[in-house]
Amino acid sequence: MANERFDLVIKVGGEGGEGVITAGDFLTETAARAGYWAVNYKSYPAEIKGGYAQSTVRVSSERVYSTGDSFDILCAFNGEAVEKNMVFLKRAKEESKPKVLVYDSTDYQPVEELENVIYYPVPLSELAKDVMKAYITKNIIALGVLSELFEIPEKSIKDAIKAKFMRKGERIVEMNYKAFDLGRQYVRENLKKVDPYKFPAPQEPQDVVIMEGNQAVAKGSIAAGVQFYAAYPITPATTVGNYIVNDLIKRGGWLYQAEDEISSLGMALGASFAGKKAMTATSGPGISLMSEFISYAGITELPIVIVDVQRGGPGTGMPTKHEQADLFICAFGGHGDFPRAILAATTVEDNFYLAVEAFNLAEKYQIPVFLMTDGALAIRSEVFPTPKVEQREDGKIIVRGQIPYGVEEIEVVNRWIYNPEEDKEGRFKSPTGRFLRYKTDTPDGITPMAIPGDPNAIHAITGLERTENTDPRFTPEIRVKQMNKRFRKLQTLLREDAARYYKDMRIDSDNADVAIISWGLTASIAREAAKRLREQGYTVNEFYPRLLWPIKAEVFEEFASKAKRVIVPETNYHGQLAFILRATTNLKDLISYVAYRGEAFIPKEIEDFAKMAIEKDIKKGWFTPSDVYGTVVGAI
Amino acid sequence: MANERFDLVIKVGGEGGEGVITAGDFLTETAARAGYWAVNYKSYPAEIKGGYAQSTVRVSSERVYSTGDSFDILCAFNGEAVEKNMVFLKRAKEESKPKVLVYDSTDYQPVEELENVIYYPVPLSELAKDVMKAYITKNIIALGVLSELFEIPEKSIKDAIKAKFMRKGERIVEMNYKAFDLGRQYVRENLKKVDPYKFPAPQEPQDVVIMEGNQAVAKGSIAAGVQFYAAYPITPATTVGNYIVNDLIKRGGWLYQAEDEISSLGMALGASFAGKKAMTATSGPGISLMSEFISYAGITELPIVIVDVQRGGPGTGMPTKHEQADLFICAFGGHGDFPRAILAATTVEDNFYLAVEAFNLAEKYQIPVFLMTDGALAIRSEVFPTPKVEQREDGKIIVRGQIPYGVEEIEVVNRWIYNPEEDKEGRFKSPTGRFLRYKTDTPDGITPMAIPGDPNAIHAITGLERTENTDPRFTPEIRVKQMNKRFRKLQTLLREDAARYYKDMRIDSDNADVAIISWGLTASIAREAAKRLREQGYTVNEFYPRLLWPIKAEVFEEFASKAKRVIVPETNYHGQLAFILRATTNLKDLISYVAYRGEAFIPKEIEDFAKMAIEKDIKKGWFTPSDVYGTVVGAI
Amino acid sequence: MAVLTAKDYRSEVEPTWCAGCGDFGVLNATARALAELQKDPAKVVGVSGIGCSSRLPLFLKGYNAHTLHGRAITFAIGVKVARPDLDVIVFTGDGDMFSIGSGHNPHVARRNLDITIIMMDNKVYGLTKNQISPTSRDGQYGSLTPYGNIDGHINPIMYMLTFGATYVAQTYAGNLKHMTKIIKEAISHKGLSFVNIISPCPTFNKFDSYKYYKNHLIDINEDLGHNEIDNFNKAMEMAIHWDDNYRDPNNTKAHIGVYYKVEKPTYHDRVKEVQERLGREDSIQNLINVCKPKAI
Amino acid sequence: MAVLTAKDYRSEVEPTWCAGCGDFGVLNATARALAELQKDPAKVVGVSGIGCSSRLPLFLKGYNAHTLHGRAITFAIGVKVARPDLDVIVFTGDGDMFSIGSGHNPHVARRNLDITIIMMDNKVYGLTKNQISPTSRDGQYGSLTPYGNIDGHINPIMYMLTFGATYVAQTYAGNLKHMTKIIKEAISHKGLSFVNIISPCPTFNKFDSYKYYKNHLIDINEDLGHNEIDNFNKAMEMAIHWDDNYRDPNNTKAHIGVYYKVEKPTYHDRVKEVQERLGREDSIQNLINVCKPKAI
Ligand SMILES: Cc1ncc(C[n+]2csc(CCOP(=O)(O)OP(=O)(O)O)c2C)c(N)n1
Ligand SMILES: Cc1ncc(C[n+]2csc(CCOP(=O)(O)OP(=O)(O)O)c2C)c(N)n1
Ligand code: SF4
Ligand code: SF4
Ligand SMILES: [Mg+2]
Ligand SMILES: [Mg+2]
Repeated sequence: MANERFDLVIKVGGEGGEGVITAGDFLTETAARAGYWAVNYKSYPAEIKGGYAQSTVRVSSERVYSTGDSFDILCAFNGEAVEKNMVFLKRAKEESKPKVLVYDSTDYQPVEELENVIYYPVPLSELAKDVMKAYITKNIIALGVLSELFEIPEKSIKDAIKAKFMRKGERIVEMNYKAFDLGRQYVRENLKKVDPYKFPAPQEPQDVVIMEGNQAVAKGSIAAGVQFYAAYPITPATTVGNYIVNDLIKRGGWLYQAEDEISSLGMALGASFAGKKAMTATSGPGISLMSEFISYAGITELPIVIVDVQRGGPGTGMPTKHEQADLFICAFGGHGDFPRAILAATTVEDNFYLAVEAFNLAEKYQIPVFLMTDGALAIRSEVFPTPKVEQREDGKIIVRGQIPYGVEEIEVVNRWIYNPEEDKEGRFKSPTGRFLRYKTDTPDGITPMAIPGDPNAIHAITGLERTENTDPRFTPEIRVKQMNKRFRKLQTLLREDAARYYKDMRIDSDNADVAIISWGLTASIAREAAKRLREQGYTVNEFYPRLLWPIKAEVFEEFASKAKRVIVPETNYHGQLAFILRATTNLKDLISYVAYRGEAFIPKEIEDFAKMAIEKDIKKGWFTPSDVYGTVVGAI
Repeated sequence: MANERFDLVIKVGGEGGEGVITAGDFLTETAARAGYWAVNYKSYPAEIKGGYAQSTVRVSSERVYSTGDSFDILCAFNGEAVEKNMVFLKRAKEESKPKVLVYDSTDYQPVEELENVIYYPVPLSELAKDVMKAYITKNIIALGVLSELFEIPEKSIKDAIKAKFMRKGERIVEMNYKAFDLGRQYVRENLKKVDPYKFPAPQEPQDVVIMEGNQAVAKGSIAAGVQFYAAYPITPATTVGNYIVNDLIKRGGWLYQAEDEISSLGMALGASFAGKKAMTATSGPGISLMSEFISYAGITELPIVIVDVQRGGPGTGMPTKHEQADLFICAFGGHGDFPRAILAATTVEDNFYLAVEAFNLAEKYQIPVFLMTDGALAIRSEVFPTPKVEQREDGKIIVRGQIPYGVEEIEVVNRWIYNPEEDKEGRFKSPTGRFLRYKTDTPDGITPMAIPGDPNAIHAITGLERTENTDPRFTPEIRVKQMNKRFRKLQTLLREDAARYYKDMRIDSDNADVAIISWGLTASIAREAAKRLREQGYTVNEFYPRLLWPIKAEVFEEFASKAKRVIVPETNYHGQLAFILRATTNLKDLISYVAYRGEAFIPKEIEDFAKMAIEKDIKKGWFTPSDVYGTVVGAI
Repeated sequence: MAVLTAKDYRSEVEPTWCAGCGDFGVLNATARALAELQKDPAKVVGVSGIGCSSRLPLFLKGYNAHTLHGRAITFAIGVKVARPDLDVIVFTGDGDMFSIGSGHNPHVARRNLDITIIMMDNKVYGLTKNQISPTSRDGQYGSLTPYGNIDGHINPIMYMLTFGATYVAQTYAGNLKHMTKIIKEAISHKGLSFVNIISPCPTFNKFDSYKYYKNHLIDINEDLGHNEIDNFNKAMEMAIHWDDNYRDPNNTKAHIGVYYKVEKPTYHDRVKEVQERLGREDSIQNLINVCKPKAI
Repeated sequence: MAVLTAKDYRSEVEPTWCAGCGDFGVLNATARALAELQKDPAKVVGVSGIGCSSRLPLFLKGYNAHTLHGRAITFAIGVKVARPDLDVIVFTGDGDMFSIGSGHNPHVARRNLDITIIMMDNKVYGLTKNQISPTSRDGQYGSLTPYGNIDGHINPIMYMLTFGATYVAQTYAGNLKHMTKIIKEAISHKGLSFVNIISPCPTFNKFDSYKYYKNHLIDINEDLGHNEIDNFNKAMEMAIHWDDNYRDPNNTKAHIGVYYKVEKPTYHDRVKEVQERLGREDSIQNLINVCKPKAI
């Protein structure tokens, strides 16, 4: 049976602080230890302490990229968890498989028996308080319950528990083992299994890591060789800094907690000017504040990576909620015209590799590069194949692994530093010997940088328009040449690099029923919808670009030409990617399908809309899930 | 002969501080006093003191909107002024009319005699120093010279001189009269007129004003009832504040010089919340800094007017240069999705009326409204019919005049303030009596505001997503309703107000050779190009929208359908308006024609490109003047 | 109008703070102070930035504004200049006011705007879950500085004295009576008043606890005899003295009390003078007509 | 390396300042100071914001950066933290540093970063053509405040002392010798040094002229005997004393001299300690592998 396809979604919900999130993390690690894949979507309360929290863990024998439509098993730590998920439980009656509800029966009893729902009451709190005499073991008891009920491999969970508590000493490990056993025992003594769900036997574990989204950004940046990180805390970006700080120091770099976001970017640009790879991470409000310095980076041609862990906007918005509404500001914020690039991650794993790519683009083209991710990705964790970083003798660093957007490997790029030895003919020197930092006639628009300390290429930078040797000057000829130089870099990027970010494309048919273009977290959900549509006999083409600016029109145009209709699902109001595609390609008939409720799509919503579009022969327009269901669906 | 069409361009150039700009102002005022129209484009040196300055005054018997391609008469205060304009002087040989060069011969002598150029040497500095014993009279002497040479009505100039110096006393007026007469006398005694240019006899002066662009913004805002202006100096926006401060105080308001632009907008929003019409004016870098508060204004629905006097970007860019490259940041800057509106002025006169309109839109829809203008408009002055402001007994204020975009009158709008008398049924009260500031079910999305002091509608505002009664809340249902409410306001705006800003349209033919869509200062230049094309027998449709966001697609689509090709000239790199139109309408085949050299187009460049597009049957693409002329043309 | 009680100054919104958060005390004291002053809730405008502390105005009844991180003062100035008849109170936190917002403090103070600033100083970023703030102690843990704070701390009292605030005091969230008295004084003060409230964050700042402060508070007016509160130099000395103490964790004494109080013309006083000097123009048309060529 | 002279520290770019601008003097003094210290031009990084004064680094030879209005300090910190081997000097103006940039000053000072800040104080916004700045005098004309400044002025010396700068001095653009000495000291100082240079703007600020300063300068070290420059309280007193004078236009004496100088660990000293404490990890793979399920 080990080869049978296995796919199970377990949701754990309850009061923040009761170990709900930890329980989810244990399940994820257990999956990895048992040789399976997992993705774990966490949702923290908006309040500092308390409030509703949950963790949805999907465990599977194949790589999975979303947590699915809802869950098979709900482990509810309190009544609120049941209530919050009632909409899903009620839906069980329309579904082929039953839903299982494991709940803390200490203070809660379901009011009605729902059709096709199987109930397992367990007095979790009581067991924790009365038997274990340690309320904090509640989540471990619950794990024991789940393990016994669904045959989740005991050794794998226990190893996960041990790995976590080892540092705190043998006694603590033992106590948690005891709690776990108590849960198992309770099931054996009190419950009779009537549901069909079970974990298969453990397999030989693969070489995997488990990372959260922000952690993957941090690790990827370390692999890219970042040396300076400027931080100002903001939900949901803060933890990129939490995750990177120690690694960075151990790599000889430094994290500086700035007084605000304007400063963060200013400092990072200073470090970049001083010759180091530099970055900052923030969320929407921080991007707004950085706008002026972003524009400055554009004209001074300083390499910089800005991570935007998006949250619900506008204003202070919904800091703990998912949204993809910063594409506009990343592409068009900051005054004036200047070149920049935007990469966007669809999964945690992407975050790792795209962080490396973001530094590569920034250093190669000397432009601001945005790495866009979001609050849901930030705190979701995934099991994925361990990335391999080879540090060669010659200083080269090569990143390998199962890079999800289809490239073989990524060689870490370092900026082009002026070397007089390579410039014997003095191409980058003026007749009077001045360094031509901004020579305008290189074919790719790229010119060598120089860093403080080198007596051969002393120069100043300024945010004013300038001559090739960096003096402020506004004559039309110089201006036009410098603008052309700067934008030529983007043309080069489109020619030399864009293709690597456009490989995650699948063409079922030259005249497919539907094509999907999507980005960010939504892409990982659209992917599942596409799979289901395909299973239902539709031909579906898929395209998940990782590069969102600049846009290589031909690729999108050709892709779109092979389908009867193109849907662009994204979680913002304007349909921001579709907007950009309409402006930059010859495509008019794109269908924007948007949700702006602060939550990610579920696969079913995209699946259902695609079917509706096919049936009603929709070719263009702007739609929301309300157009499919007549009401706002909240998929919490 | 008074009915003959009269059109003359006089350029005065020289060292900043020599009265060049003042001379231009005198010529402008003289035109007004003599019953003619004028537009005066000034260009200040980039340096604080000194550097090259010039003033180009076009005087005409008809309303004119641009200063033309170059000049008929150049009055050069020094050799630099001749050199700077050499490209135009050299071009004389290809032109039908000669060019006239009046120059200060004290220290300068032209090296070569150019074909079709008429030279009038006058030792201006010598006369000022040796005869008048007052170097500062140089520009007045020059005016005497011009007056005598070109029959510029003596009384009109003398009146202008008197009006300016009156305050300084009779003696100063007399001295300047003497200088003026000296110039006239010198011509009579030393020069022989050989050119064809002359001013016609003065007419009965019309009821006109002369304003600079930033002054017009100031006056229009005063007419709209602004009560609070938050300022932080930045070229070229500062003088909006200079012009408004005294008027504002006299109208019971206040100008506050803030510590930075973040503060400016924060303060203005505070004043708006407190119940006053509020504004700020800045340029690109300031818009960047304001981005976060702009987004905040969007979610809190606070009325606010933000004037963006654009300058050359990105970064610090070219502060004293013309550019229209902030449309992207105004339309898409600030994080997240929120409603906003953008108005853009094509002339100084526009600035006046659109300032009123900007407040109207802000107050009616409770959104941030941008009034976009630019550095060239800021310091250009125009003679235009005096706007009339009627302050009615009932408090209503009606603005009339020859409103250039075709509306009859503008009634000043005040925000909808909650009045319990009008809400007997309690539509805007919750069951527990709380004020529903953000009720979601009004058909137009607009809900009444309330201002501090009213005990009936106490409420708080927050930048977080919120319930109808303003409590922070992130549930999907509330979120979606609130987003829909906010964006419904823009739908209302498109329905109820957009048309007023779309009237400046002219359809020559249902299948015109060429159509032009343009905005900002470029529109005023395109208008002249269109006229010339028409004179050459082409059919030309024209559309100069004043509202640039949101976009009412049908209007653009219908307009475009009536021409073989549509050119969108604008002075930025991306072709920002064309980009937005491609994204928001079904138009694909727009031709972007852009200049990004820090200077406005001249009419000829648009005229020549249109002819090229017609000849080569160009339908779409991105072009610059280099594509027409093979080289960067600087039209200084 | 009926006599209002503290309850009448509370809004319908329930605080979301952790149990034991010092900010509850500040909320109570503010409501009491407003009640004792019998302020009209419709004419009190509470303005805040972002942070746990900055949520406070949402729990008060009034035309309140929860603005952006660090920007409460800017918004408050707009309110006050537009409507001098309103009482404007800024509620802020140590991060909000002295990190991201630190550029605004000198400018509101030097102009002596008639605004009250109440800062809840928990010496940590609470809302973003434990980062050091400018008032954090040396060595204090922060999620971005897990090796312990090395940034040096600031002294808000000295800062506001230097900037020109005309009322400067410190109080403690655990002492409702003292807090209420100080907040009342601050609101009643004509000019820029600044109240720093030591407000424990039991969730993230374990050092600055109620237990700790039980043994470390001194009343500078009562216990140290600081009474010449209109003497700037003395106020500054007292502030420096606190700072010296603060730097030595074993000897730390935390001050409460009024450092400084002096009457000076407010910004509005000067504005009024200018407005009177310049006079009024009732006709908008006249203001436009000045752009016509002047009659000769 | 040959001995460098002041000329060797000047770039090819010619200043665009008005004739008589005080900033010429500052440029000369800086070049001289660098020459006297025989600094390597390739390792001196001048960073500025925007303003007439902020153009200065473009006229110096070095890896200089003309950044954004008010943001020089942020950029400078990035340079210094990334490359402690470089000498980093911020050139700024009264508006750049104390208006739009005022949020950054406390934070660079309290950390004692080893950076030198040279502010050209002309008490006006020069580049934008005459608006009042935070150091402008009462009643001073500004294009946005034509009725005369009513905003109150600030005392940069007091500010920087309060913020924790470890070297604080004032000098005058008309006194090349004093300026050169002070700039040299400031650059050589280990820690955050701040030099306020009174730098006349003959174009817009008619009051603060060379003529005026001819009769109003006092050397606090020589003339007033301020010698205990490591005593914070004395430095503060001296700063307050200047401020009191300043407020009285008839009695104004302008100070030059060193207010404060003290040696304290710099930010970099503390960073180095942390870096040593945490150790190094040469293998990137190891840092990734910690994300694998831990071996049991
Ligand atoms: C522009 C911006 N940056 C960052 C944040 C994230 N943020 C919210 S509160 C806060 C710190 C609050 O600290 P403090 O003012 O001390 O409030 P406390 O929570 O401790 O009461 C930060 C950094 C934000 N909301 N906006
Ligand atoms: C964000 C931004 N706001 C405003 C400006 C305009 N600006 C340029 S310099 C300046 C003031 C400079 O004053 P100061 O620092 O005293 O320099 P000074 O010219 O007097 O030497 C201002 C407001 C700008 N460049 N950027
Ligand atoms: S985190 Fe701290 S400051 Fe925030 S609510 Fe909890 S206790 Fe209060
Ligand atoms: S305006 Fe003033 S500060 Fe600027 S260059 Fe001229 S004299 Fe110097
Ligand atoms: Mg705090
Ligand atoms: Mg200055």
